Amino acid sequence: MDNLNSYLILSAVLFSIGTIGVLTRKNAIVVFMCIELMLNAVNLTFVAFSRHLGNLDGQIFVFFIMTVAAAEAAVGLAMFIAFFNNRESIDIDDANIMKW
Amino acid sequence: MDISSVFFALVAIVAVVSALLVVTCKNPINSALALVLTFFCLATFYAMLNAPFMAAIQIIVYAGAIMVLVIFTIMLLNIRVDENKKHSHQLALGSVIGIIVLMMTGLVLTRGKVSQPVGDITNELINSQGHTELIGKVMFTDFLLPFEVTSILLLVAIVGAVILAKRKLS
Amino acid sequence: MFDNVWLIPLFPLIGFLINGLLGKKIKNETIIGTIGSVAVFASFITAVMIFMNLIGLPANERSVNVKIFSWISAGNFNADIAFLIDPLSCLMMLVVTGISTVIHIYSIGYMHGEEGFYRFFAYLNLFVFSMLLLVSGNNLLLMFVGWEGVGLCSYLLIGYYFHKKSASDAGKKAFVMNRVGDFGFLLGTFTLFWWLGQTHDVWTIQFTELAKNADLFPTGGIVTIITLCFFLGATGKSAQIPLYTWLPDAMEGPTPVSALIHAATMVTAGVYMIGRMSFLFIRSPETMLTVAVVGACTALFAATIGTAQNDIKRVLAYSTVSQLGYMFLAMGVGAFTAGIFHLMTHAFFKACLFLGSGAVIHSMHHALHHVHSHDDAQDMRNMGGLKKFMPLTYLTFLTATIAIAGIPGFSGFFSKDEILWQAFANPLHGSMNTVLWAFGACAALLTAFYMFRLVFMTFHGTCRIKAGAEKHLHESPMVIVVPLLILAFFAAVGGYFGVPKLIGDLFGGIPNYLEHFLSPVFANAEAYMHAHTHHAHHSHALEWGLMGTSVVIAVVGISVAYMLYMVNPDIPKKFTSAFPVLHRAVYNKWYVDEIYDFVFVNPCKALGRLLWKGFDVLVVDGIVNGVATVVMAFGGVIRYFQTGQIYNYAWTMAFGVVVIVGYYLFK
Amino acid sequence: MSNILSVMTFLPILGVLLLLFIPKESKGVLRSVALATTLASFAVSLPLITGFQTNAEFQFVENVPWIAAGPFAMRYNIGIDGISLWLVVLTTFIMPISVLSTWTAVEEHVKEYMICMLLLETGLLGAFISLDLFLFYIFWEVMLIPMYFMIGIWGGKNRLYAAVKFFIYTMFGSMLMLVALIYLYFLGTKAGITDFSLVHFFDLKVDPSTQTWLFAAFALAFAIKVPMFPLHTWLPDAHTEAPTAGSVILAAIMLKMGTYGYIRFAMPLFPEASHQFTPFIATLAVIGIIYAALVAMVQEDVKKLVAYSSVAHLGFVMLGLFAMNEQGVTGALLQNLNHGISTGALFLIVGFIYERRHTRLITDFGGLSKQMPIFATIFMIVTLSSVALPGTNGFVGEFLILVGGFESSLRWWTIVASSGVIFAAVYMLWMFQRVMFGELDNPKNQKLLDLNAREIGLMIPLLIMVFFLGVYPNPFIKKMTPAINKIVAHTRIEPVKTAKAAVPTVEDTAPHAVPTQSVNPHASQPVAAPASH
Amino acid sequence: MDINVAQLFQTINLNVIMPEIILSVLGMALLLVNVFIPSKSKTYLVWLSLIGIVLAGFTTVTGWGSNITSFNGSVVQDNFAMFFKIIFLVAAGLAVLISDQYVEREECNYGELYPIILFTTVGMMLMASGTDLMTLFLGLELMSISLYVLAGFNRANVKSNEAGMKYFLLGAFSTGFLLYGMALVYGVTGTTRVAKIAEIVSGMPSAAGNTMLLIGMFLLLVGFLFKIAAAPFHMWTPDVYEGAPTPMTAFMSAGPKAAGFAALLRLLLVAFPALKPEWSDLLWILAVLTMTIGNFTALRQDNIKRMLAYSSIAHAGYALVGLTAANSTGTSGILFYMLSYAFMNIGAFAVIILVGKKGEPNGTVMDFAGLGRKHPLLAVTMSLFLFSLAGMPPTAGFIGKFYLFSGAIQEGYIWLAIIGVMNSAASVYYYLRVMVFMYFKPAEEEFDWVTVSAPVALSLAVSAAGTLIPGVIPSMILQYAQQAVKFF
Repeated sequence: MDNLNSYLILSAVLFSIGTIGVLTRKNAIVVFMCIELMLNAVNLTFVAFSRHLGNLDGQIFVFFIMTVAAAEAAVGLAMFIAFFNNRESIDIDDANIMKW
Repeated sequence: MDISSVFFALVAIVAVVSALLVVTCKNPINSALALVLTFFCLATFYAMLNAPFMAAIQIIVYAGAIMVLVIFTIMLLNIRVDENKKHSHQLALGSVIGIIVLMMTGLVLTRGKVSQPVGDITNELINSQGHTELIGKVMFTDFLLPFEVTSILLLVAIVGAVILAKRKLS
Repeated sequence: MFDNVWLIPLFPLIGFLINGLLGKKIKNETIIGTIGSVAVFASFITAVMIFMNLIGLPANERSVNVKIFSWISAGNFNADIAFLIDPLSCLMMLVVTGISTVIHIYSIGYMHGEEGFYRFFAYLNLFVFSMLLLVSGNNLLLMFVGWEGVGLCSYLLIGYYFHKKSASDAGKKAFVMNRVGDFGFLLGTFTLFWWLGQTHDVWTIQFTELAKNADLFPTGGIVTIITLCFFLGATGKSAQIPLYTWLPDAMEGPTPVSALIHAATMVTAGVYMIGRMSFLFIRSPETMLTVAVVGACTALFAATIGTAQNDIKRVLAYSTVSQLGYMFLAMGVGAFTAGIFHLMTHAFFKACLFLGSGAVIHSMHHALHHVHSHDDAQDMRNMGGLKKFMPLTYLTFLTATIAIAGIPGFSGFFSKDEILWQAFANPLHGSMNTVLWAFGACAALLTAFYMFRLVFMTFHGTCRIKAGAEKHLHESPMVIVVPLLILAFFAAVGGYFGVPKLIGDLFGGIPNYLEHFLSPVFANAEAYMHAHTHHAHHSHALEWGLMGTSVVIAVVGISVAYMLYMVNPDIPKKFTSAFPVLHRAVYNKWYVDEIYDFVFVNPCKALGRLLWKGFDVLVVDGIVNGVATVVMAFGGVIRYFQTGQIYNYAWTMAFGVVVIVGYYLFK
Repeated sequence: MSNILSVMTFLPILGVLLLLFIPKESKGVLRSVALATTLASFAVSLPLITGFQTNAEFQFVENVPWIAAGPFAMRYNIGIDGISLWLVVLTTFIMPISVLSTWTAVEEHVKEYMICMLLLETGLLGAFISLDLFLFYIFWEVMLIPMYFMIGIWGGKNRLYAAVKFFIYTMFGSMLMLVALIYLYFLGTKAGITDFSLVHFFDLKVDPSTQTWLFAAFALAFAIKVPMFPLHTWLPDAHTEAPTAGSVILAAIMLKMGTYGYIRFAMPLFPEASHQFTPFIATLAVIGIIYAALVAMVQEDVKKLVAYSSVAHLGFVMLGLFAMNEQGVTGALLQNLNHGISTGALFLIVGFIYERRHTRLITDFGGLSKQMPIFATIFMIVTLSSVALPGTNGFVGEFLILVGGFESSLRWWTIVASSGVIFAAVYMLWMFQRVMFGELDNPKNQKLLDLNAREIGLMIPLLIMVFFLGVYPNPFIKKMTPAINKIVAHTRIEPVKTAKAAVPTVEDTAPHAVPTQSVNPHASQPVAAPASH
Repeated sequence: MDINVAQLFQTINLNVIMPEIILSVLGMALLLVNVFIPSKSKTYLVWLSLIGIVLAGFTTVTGWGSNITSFNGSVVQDNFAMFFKIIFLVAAGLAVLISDQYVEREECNYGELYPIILFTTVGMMLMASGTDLMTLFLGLELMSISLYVLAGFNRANVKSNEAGMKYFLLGAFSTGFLLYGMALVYGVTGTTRVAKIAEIVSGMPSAAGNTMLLIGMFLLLVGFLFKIAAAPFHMWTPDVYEGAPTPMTAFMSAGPKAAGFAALLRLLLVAFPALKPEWSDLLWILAVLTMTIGNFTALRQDNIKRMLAYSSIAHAGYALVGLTAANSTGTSGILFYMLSYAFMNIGAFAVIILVGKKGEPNGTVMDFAGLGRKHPLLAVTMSLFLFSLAGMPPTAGFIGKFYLFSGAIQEGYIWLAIIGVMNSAASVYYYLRVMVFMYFKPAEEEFDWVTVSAPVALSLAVSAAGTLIPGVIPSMILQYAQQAVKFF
């Protein structure tokens, strides 16, 4: 089924772009957004599969992923704020007190 | 090449370009806006996949809630432009790994064997019963427990956000 | 009576325990000395009674094993604490206890006032105990106990003046050299035990059993190996080449010790052992030849050194080495009785000589002490003309000297002459006989020379002691003189136990008591010898001729000594200045000690140090610590992968994913 | 009393509990309680000697289930036979002496110190009486802990290095043994063995190539503990740094664990492999004897010297064990005891002078005989026992070992090893000379006090044993003999049939193996011959 | 497709998730209590939580032996799940006990801490009992999000912030892979139910040849391997452990690791046993890598929390050895080990908390200098934990390792076992190092008298007992572990 494959390829592309973002960006919030991008790519895969398979489990899964993403966003952003409060920055470069 | 394919291609291009923008924009706000655009594109795909409920919550939850939160945070923290200093090795290495991931995923998808349709959900059923209802039925029967767990998850997120973000009272 | 044989070693042991444990408390020298002497004397009496009982038995039954208890038994190895009473052990017991008694008494006087007087007597008793164990043990292992025990006592007594480094060095040297010999003894025991058991299923180390099975042994081959091992043991204990160097050094010990251990008893243990194992030694012509050659060489070699020594005890020490060489020569040519005979006579005259020298030294020391001189009390160059100060000592000393020089009528003559005759006439070594005899004769010449040199330098001529000291020279107390007299008496007449048949016949058939007495012990060896060698008949004329020759030799030696040291004392000096290298070499004992140091001692130390610092510390610990260091370094390196940067962590994760996914993809 | 072994082993634990409730200030009470405990343990162990039936069976056995989960079944299975009997008694005998030896030397943390001692005793005893492989391993490891602390806390200057080295060195070896142990167990389960009981594994036929590996793993662990050349370097360090009691226990008992391990486990479990490794191990043992002697000769520290002498002595023990005949093994086991007594006493002696002078350098001494005659006498006796003078204990063991070695295929090794008797005399006497003889010229030594009553008192039992074992070792040997015969018979490869059959298989399956006895065919032939079998 | 409500409720057996319910309800209640009782001291929350935990534990234990699925197959109550629940409860209980004194000292005494710990526990429990990818995922996320919060809990502390951020970003990143893997597995099998996946995979003619399935399975593993800190997904561990508040570190090291293993075990042994040849090779390599990296790096750490972090990586490696073996010995070993690890590691962290001073919660090894003299009992306890971590008998750590390595040997992974024990021997060094400081070195400065609050004392006692007793009589626990893994 061509259609499924195009969705899958597209999601793969998006997933990879998200990965690249995580690996290259320095702003924590942007990194977080890239992770969201990855999750969305996964969502697309799920939905595409769900449609292909003819059951709704994948879509339910997407629903939960979204919820989790929301929860992560709340906690993550709060964390960034806390970090910013202490360090006046949300560059992940600056999160380097602990090493070795 | 029928019209839906063309439409798919167009939206896909928009999605990819906007995703790339997310990664490349210097200004986090721009990244965020590009991400919102990507979300919209995905919502479009969900609709095309005959999953209107997913498309709706994609926009409501992601574009509406999460991205607003993100943008709010960016504004709150008053972050303007990303770093001036370049980290070429970081960029290079990250890109290389990302591209490898891409190629591999492609390979996986093309080599893999997807299961034959197993469920009884067809376009007709969705059209007749309604997507939301179908989703609801499955969610509150088969996946009741996960659904309930999400409530605690969100509670934790709330409490956590409160603890983490609260300023010290001094 | 025989069952009480254990009393013989027990008495000295008790003496040792009393003196050793309580001596410090007792303090009173007389009591200590009496305990020590009585203990040994009690042994002597017991030994005499045993002897009486033994000669009461028929000759072929004079071999009694007395088992006390089983000592070690593991598998087919069995060693008992058990004693063997036969003519040889009985004779040895008599000699040992007898001479010991005399020397103990002497020591009471000689050691008077020494610090650790009790210690001395304890050690001396312990020595007698060990020696008795050595000579009366009925198996190799018990003999070895005594063997090592006497070595220990020798060590302790040589190092008696332990605060003197030279003394403790000498003690250690004696012990270690003995150990080298013991190593041989052990190997011999092992080989013997193993071979006999393995090939003939006779698992024993008991002498009588071994002798009974003597015919199982082949000629040469394994027996040569076994006996050579034992002989190595003998060279260590009896100070033969190459292990003789400890004995002259052993003179660091008090003089009674030199007399008892390093002249009369312990050093003859090797001879005794060969006698005990004669049935085995005789079965290896190679070993017999080795024994004879080593004995002959030692006799001559030590004699040469003896000519150039100035220390009175050292001269006697080299003389002892030389005389021991004689005994080995005798053993080597199969004249076992002669060897034991010489052992006995030597015990008398050499003990007498040592004790006499002790009396001299004692006196000298006393005199020098009075004038606060640091001159060496043992150096003959400081003596001279002592005859008039200590006549009795002189007399006894002279008797013993005559005996050792081989003047007819004195004990040494009989035994030495017997050895020389046997060396010449015994068919065992064929053409080597003449050479052996020649060596022996030369040694005899030198013996006569240096012994009389000693007498002349010490007792004759002018008194060279530091001015003012001579008035302090005086005869020793009776407790010292009486033992001298006893020993001198035996030195004079001891030879009549073993008068050669030739002379015996001349005087109306005086029997050779000793030969008769010992013959059961050596019967096996004799029989073998007779069976395996062509017994050439030598004429009586030849025997008389050789006897005459040896007398002449002795006289020549004495005359030369008289010429050089009495008539014209300048000649030795001229001689030394004419041949400085030779003299220095002889004076320094042919540099044998130095060679040993160079070849064995120093390399061992260097090797030890090398192995320790080089191998242990550098290599083994180096590897151990090196591994630790490498691991730590590795840890130190990989911890720097942990950069603290989130994107690095993310890369690593992604990289891991990529590698693993790649692996599954392209597998 | 059927559980006499348990009582003996765990009595010290009781003592520990008691000690916990005693305030640490009352040092005298602490010491007394510890001493009383060890003495009680000794007293409990005495009936073992009298009650021991002279046969090859394990006696005083207690065997109850302990762990049963999954494929494993471990049992609390303890008992002794002639091999372990004397080691057990040696342990209980040495412990009170060790406790007494540091009566005054240890002033700090007395409580902890005594607790360590008591724990150590339990560990040691437990290892000797375990008949369950797993139980053995537990005790084997447990004993490291208190010893580690003893070295580390109460040790000398370089104690840190020594303690850690000791611990990790030993741990390293025993870890591989653990792997082998588990592997062996699973081999056993395939053959129907259902628990870790040692006796079950004796009859397990392991194929030779597997044996090679298993034996190697066991042997490594034990070799480190023995210690065999070249794995001995932890020992001098540990000994030098440990407090007196630590050294005594280490030398007298803990090292025995290695040799005991060989005879109890490695050899009977893997007879073919033992034969295969014999030349290799014998070579190391002999190298150890000579090497350690040479190195000991040039040591500057008395304790280090004694430590190296231990290496040499245990080389003899190893040689005796691998002679694999009755004399050799008897000698080795006897030498185990002897070494425990002699070297234990030597370390005590070193402790005495260290306590007085706080130095162990040989050059700091000299002429002590004059100042300390009693000490000198005792020292001399112990030294002589250490150089195996006949009449002392050392001789009997060493002699039997050499006899056994000579009768076995290890003849040439034994000849070389015999030269060790010379070296032993050299280094021991030289050390004795330098410490005790000569002028008393160091002013610090001139005020030394001779041994006090306590010190003499704790040496006397050892001295008695020195002579008793030297003069009348047969009672000891007799109790051992049946067990030794059994093990020797078990370990021996049957003369005619398997000797021929085994050699090719060994070579086929294990080409990497060290030279087998085929190297020395004429030597191995007679060994198997004795008609007694 | 009508819903028969009665039928629906028949599939729901609330007993199955009773412990989760108890903890959740208690958590919510505590949130409210915390709001309405304005007490400065929050110790009462500790005891309340503890009551709940004990109650939950009790309900768990009573179900022992049952095997009930509920919620239409998305969750199960079996011995395996229950054993792990006990582990989580132990970890949670101990974490709760040691928190109070710490947060008070560090002035971050927010009452929300305890509910979050309880919610984390709920998440972990779902990971152990979930039989649906969604349940597993949500359990994982519930646990993770709570842990992110806990890591960054001391919000005024820079290190805590940093730890939280690192954990969050990397955790979310790994979630991405996890989800992608789930998606692929879903695509290949058409279901998210573990049992069904197993059925389909084992029915596939060439499951090993289906790259998508393989990769899906592997990416699925990544998410859990991340949680158990297996190399190369371990990088976050040292930083997060170091930065997080110490009680949270303790909790994090014991609970989530166990939860990760619970999920891994269920997935690998229930869902993908057919692919064992594929994943066992991978785990072999990962186990070696994990052990080696963890141990070798730990050798060079001065910071004690960081050292224990590396050590916890190493311990994950040991447990992976058991997972590689995948037989009952190895898996029961994992169960036993995780329980023991909870006791010994949290115990060790408890001592670290006591030794640490206010404001400098990151003690170095040197801070322990002289502890043996000043606080012998504390030092002995610490030594016990360290010996157990090092795998010395007679502690639980030894028995655990014994079973893990035995499992590997039983399956023929001799070299893996050898590498394992060698690592174990190397690890002794750094554990000993702490003891070296405690006992062999004098304190550099005057040592303050350590105050030990009642909860901490209790936790120490429990940990010590839990470390020592199973070491002496292990079958007490091992037999339950055996029963728990029987169904694999």
